[in-house]
Amino acid sequence: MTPSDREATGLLTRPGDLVQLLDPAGTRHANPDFDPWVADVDTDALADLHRDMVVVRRLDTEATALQRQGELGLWPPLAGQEAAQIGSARALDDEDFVFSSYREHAVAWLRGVQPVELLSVWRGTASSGWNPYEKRMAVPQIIIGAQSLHAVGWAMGAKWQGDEHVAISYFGDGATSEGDVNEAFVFASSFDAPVVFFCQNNGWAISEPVGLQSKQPLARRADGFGMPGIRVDGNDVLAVLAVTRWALDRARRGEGPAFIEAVTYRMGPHTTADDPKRYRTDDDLAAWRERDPIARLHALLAASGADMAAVDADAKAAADRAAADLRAAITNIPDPEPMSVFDHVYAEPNSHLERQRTRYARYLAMFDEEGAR
Amino acid sequence: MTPSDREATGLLTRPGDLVQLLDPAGTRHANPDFDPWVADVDTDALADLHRDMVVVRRLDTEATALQRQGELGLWPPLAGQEAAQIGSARALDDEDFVFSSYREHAVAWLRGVQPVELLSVWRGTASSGWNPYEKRMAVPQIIIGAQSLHAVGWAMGAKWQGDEHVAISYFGDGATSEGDVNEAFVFASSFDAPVVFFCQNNGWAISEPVGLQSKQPLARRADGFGMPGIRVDGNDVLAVLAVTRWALDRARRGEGPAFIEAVTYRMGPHTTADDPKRYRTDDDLAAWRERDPIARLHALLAASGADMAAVDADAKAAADRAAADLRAAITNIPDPEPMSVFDHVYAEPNSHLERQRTRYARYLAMFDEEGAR
Amino acid sequence: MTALTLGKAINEGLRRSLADDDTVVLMGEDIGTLGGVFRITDGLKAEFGAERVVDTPLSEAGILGTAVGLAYRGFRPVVEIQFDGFVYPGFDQIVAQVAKLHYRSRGNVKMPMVIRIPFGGGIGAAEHHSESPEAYFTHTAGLRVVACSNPADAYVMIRQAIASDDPVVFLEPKRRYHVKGEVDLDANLADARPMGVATVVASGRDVTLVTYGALVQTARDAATAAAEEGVSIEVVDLRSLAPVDYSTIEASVRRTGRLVVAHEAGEQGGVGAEIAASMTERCFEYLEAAPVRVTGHDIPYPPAKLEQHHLPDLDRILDGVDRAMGRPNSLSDMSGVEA
Amino acid sequence: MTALTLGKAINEGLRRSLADDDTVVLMGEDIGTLGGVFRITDGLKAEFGAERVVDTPLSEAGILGTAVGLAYRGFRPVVEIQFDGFVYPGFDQIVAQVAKLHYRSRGNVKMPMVIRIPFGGGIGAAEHHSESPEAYFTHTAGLRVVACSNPADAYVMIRQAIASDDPVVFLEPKRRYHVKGEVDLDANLADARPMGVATVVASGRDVTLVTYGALVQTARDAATAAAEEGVSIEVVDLRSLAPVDYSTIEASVRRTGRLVVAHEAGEQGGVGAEIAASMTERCFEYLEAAPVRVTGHDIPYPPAKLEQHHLPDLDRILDGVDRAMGRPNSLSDMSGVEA
Ligand SMILES: Cc1ncc(C[n+]2csc(CCOP(=O)(O)OP(=O)(O)O)c2C)c(N)n1
Ligand SMILES: Cc1ncc(C[n+]2csc(CCOP(=O)(O)OP(=O)(O)O)c2C)c(N)n1
Ligand SMILES: [Mg+2]
Ligand SMILES: [Mg+2]
Repeated sequence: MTPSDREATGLLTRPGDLVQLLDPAGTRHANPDFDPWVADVDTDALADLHRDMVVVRRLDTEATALQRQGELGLWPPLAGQEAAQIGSARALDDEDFVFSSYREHAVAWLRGVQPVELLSVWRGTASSGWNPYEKRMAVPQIIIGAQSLHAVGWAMGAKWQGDEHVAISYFGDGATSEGDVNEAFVFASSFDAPVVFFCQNNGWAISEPVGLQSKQPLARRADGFGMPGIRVDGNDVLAVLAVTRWALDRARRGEGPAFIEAVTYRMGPHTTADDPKRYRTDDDLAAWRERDPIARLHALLAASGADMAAVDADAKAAADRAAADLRAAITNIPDPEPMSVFDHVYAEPNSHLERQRTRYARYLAMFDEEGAR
Repeated sequence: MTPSDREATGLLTRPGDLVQLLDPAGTRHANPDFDPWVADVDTDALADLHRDMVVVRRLDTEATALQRQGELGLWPPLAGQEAAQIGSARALDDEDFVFSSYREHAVAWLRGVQPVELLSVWRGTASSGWNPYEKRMAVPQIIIGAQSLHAVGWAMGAKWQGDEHVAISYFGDGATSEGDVNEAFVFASSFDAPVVFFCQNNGWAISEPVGLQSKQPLARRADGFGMPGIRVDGNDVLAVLAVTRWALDRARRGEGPAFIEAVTYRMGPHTTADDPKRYRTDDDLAAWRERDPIARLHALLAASGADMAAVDADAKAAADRAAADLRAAITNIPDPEPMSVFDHVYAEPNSHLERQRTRYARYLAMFDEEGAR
Repeated sequence: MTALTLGKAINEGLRRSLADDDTVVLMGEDIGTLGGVFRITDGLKAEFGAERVVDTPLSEAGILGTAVGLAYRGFRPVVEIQFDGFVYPGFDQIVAQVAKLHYRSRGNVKMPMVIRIPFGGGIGAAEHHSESPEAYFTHTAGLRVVACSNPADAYVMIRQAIASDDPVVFLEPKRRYHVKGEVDLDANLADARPMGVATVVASGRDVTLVTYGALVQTARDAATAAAEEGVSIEVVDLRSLAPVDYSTIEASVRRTGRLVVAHEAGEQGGVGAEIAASMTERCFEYLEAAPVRVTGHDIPYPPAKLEQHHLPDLDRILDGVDRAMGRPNSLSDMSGVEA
Repeated sequence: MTALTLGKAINEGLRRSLADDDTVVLMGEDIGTLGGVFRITDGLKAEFGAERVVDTPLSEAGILGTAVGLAYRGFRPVVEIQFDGFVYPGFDQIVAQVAKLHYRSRGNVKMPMVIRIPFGGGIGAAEHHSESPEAYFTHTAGLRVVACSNPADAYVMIRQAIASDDPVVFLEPKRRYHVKGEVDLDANLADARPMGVATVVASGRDVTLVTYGALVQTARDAATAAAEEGVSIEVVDLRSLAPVDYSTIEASVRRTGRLVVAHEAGEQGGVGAEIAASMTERCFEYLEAAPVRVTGHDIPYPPAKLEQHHLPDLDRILDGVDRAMGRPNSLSDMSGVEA
């Protein structure tokens, strides 16, 4: 590690340390380490971040509603994690590459993923929604933690090929218990890979509180793997933007990986199939409602004399558009062709699969002939 | 974590910290933290430790020779790691349970494993050498790191059953990169399991230097998992004994797991099949010859006015006996019965295996009838 | 007799085992407070405590590896893998440790572990939630593999699996969790049919149809449908996938001379291949036609809207029966087709 | 033509691929400075550098998972698993990621990865060093699985595997690493036999004997021995285990009417089950006897001194041939035996 990292390691993983630029009341606090990283964020930029968060929250609400209406098979809500996802995704360069889990809808949105692309998987019509190379975002990962290794491998290749782009891996608090994630730390550190580990600690792994996974702030895990770990208020979009920019920048400069623990909260169920009442009380939620990521930015904007009528109107208009697009999208998702079940298993011809495909085509044809049994 | 742990965590993982009571020259250095843990170790006890190390080094040399003579299929020498293994194993209670890798011959020796039991696996006559419940030592593990989880599970059970015994898991520096080992840390910490992780950092994972696995002292890995990590001079049997006693004691008192990194060196090849010349030079070895674990204890004994003639004679006699037993053992290891290949696959009757067994018995019988083809 | 869903029957079987034997401990993700994502362990943590019904950190290798350590000291761990597709991170602990330790320890160390896996598709789930990994386990010496298909069997088999001194992979047909059936909660294990024995659930003369798990019901429906067409199908619920109860199948095939094996898992190297090969070895001269396999395609599990084109259903099973009967079917004149 | 050992032939194939294509990168434990425990990558790090021939940390999931990330950006990673028994910690990355990503990404993301595994026994090694895990991979849709048996094939097939846009599990018969054979180093991939095509390595009239890897040589020896007894064996080197080249086997079986499949892996759910079942489906009416499997027992790999009682050898293969020929053999009147 470079001395600067060592410093970083010492500084940034001091337990209890939580980077916060904007407190729940919306008051801006100076932070010599990280203010420079958001010096360019003026009122307009703040309004954009506000709009982004309002839009993705609305998208999330709409998608949840679509699931309730039976239009989607399942939906994992991001409610409460808007700042963590918008702040970190806004910090990325277009060419950086995202390896996410299943809950990063806001990240996908900022990567330009379209409503149809966002919903098809959850509707069950496609195994993935978009071309990873177009959006610079990999197929979202359901196997907990597996994508962290993919991000590291991508980053190792970036370093070997001398490309200055960075990989960012999103995963949850629960994922930190999986071997893959820890092995990803080992490889990233060993190869000084330009990768940022962005852990959204939303307090829960389905019904399991983060305390079951670790008795230590998760950010503290990083130091032992030779990289800086930093804890940030995950509901403070400005702080998230700052620390992610810091981590991306040092990775870009060849200083290797960093780990970010964004402390946030999953306000909704794990997925629409989950019933949080079985494992947490409304009081748990109340405390976090006080720390709403959108409200505090709204307060800051108001305090900084922005034209709030315009800010709100703009956000609402954008959210309405997005919501309308989403609802429209659902009706535009055709069911897949039966025989497409065989597509893309292999990139090259495969005699065994061809035979099964032929046989199944004949099977379906029999029905046309004789009419369904 | 209890405050004492937090202290420990702060204190014991300070980078660079290396617990050493006995320096390479054999000079005893005071250590307020750990002297109390070896206060009972008088000259006789030191002589015993010396004898143990001389004996296991001799056993190792003999076994290596037996392999060269074709009596063993393979042998993974422990040369250089005598202090790490003897010091830690001497710290154990009889009822504590050991989960080791393939190189802990000295630990096995102290657990009462007999020569035949020690050699049969390496001769290829049996899949394991001893009854784990008799020796309180599990079947040695070849799958790197897998045993660390077994130790944690055993310790979880010990806690649930209110038994005061502790599990100790031995593994190497390379093993710290495996997911299993990191998951073992997670479970141990989460369940406050009475387990001690004893990592022998012998500098190498076959041909790979420890630097490829971690840029950080391995002990520093522990803190992020909520347990104390301690670095000890692995060639200082006294320091190893002290820190292991300390770790076992706190585990026994319900304070949970601890991680010990014993910094030592593999003086021999990875196994008798390995050729270290391909990846390291004799100079690498030279530095470590200076830090020989036996020589420094010998020097301390001499300095502390022990009757060295007696000490040496005693050690030599014990080593000669052990070596003789080992050589005698080889001739007492019968080749296994052909049909025993089917024994113990299942604990209960299994129709499929019974059929295969019957068929193979008939197959062998055919030869008796017709005489070998 | 009590009417219970299959899920509830397993829950009762687990409750009974926890009550009868202190060494039984349940481990898994979300099985405690939540009662499991399928609620199979509902209420058990409240009744037996957090050290008998253990919510673990999120790590399959961790769960299985610590379970091995617990078995080392005499526990009978019952591990829940949340969904079939999540067992692979723990594969090494299963194949290299759980399955082999009794052999490696020369009989000294028993591994009386049960690995519960809700398996199979048909619930419109996301990827990795509908897999049928059984063949990976039936090919692994040292394991026993069973699959239940109805509440009565589920209640008895889970207890038999827990009582077994060998490690058992216990496959639960998740899409049948809510199907009800009569269960005798006082069923006495001693009198119960051993889990290694298959059951003829419908007798017939013309074809022997072997399957397990969720498809057993589909096979019965197929038998009913075929009866109307004058074809008499004998349906065998395999129950034990390793070892397979060949005597029962053999007795049936010697009468019918025709065999169809159905499962959701892919064809290539699936359980059906083993049964077809073994039955051909055992009663070649009794076979009137080649054994037929009706299986999922050899593809990754498809998106939900396509699963009905992947999973064997009543019609595909009947197509297989037609083939076994030498009647026109989807494989007719495939001989022409390459490969 | 040059006389090379099988191990050296693979080494030359890797060298050639590294030279021809910048996106080829080798990864594994001890493959760089040491050249691999079997020296298969000997000299390659020195020649191509540490970023083309990469010594990785000790973690199989780590190696395979980072290889997936490299493939994501266009690399063709060639991963070495040090021994067959050490692939299981990486099983999830293989089954859930490597095998499925092309499908999951709807063809957008290719996984042109090669997973090299020295496999099989016969070298008197310690536990976990002699396994035959191929059936786990042939049952996994999305993977191709091949096994080489001689230097000439090894040199060509490793290059074909690397050139393939699909992930290939490349099985190397470790006990034959030192066997020499003639290799044409200028062999041009375009003209070479595709890795998916099987080879008839000895033609015969009476029985078709199918095998792969190390046992191909044993099978040839068996053919020679049988010839002396007047039995003419046709030996097929399978080469590709998934997909299987059934046309070649079928053509042979239609002539011989008898099939024997041999492998070191256990019988239950092994590759032999699939081939026996498929060939019965494809040419039932041509079969004069049930296909016979000659395999390792369904046991964990035994200690070295017992491996000769586990592995199929010439005599056990001939016993299988006797069975296929309807001559007295170890399975005669097993029908009486339970199960
Ligand atoms: C390997 C694996 N094991 C189990 C699961 C089931 N599962 C899905 S989400 C989840 C909890 C994940 O928690 P966390 O990592 O904190 O992410 P979050 O859902 O909170 O965003 C679990 C256990 C899975 N998808 N993959
Ligand atoms: C899962 C697994 N992968 C690879 C191997 C091959 N292997 C045997 S020993 C070894 C190096 C282990 O190094 P370390 O953990 O430092 O222990 P040491 O040999 O130095 O005592 C490797 C890679 C293995 N046994 N298990
Ligand atoms: Mg979470
Ligand atoms: Mg080492």
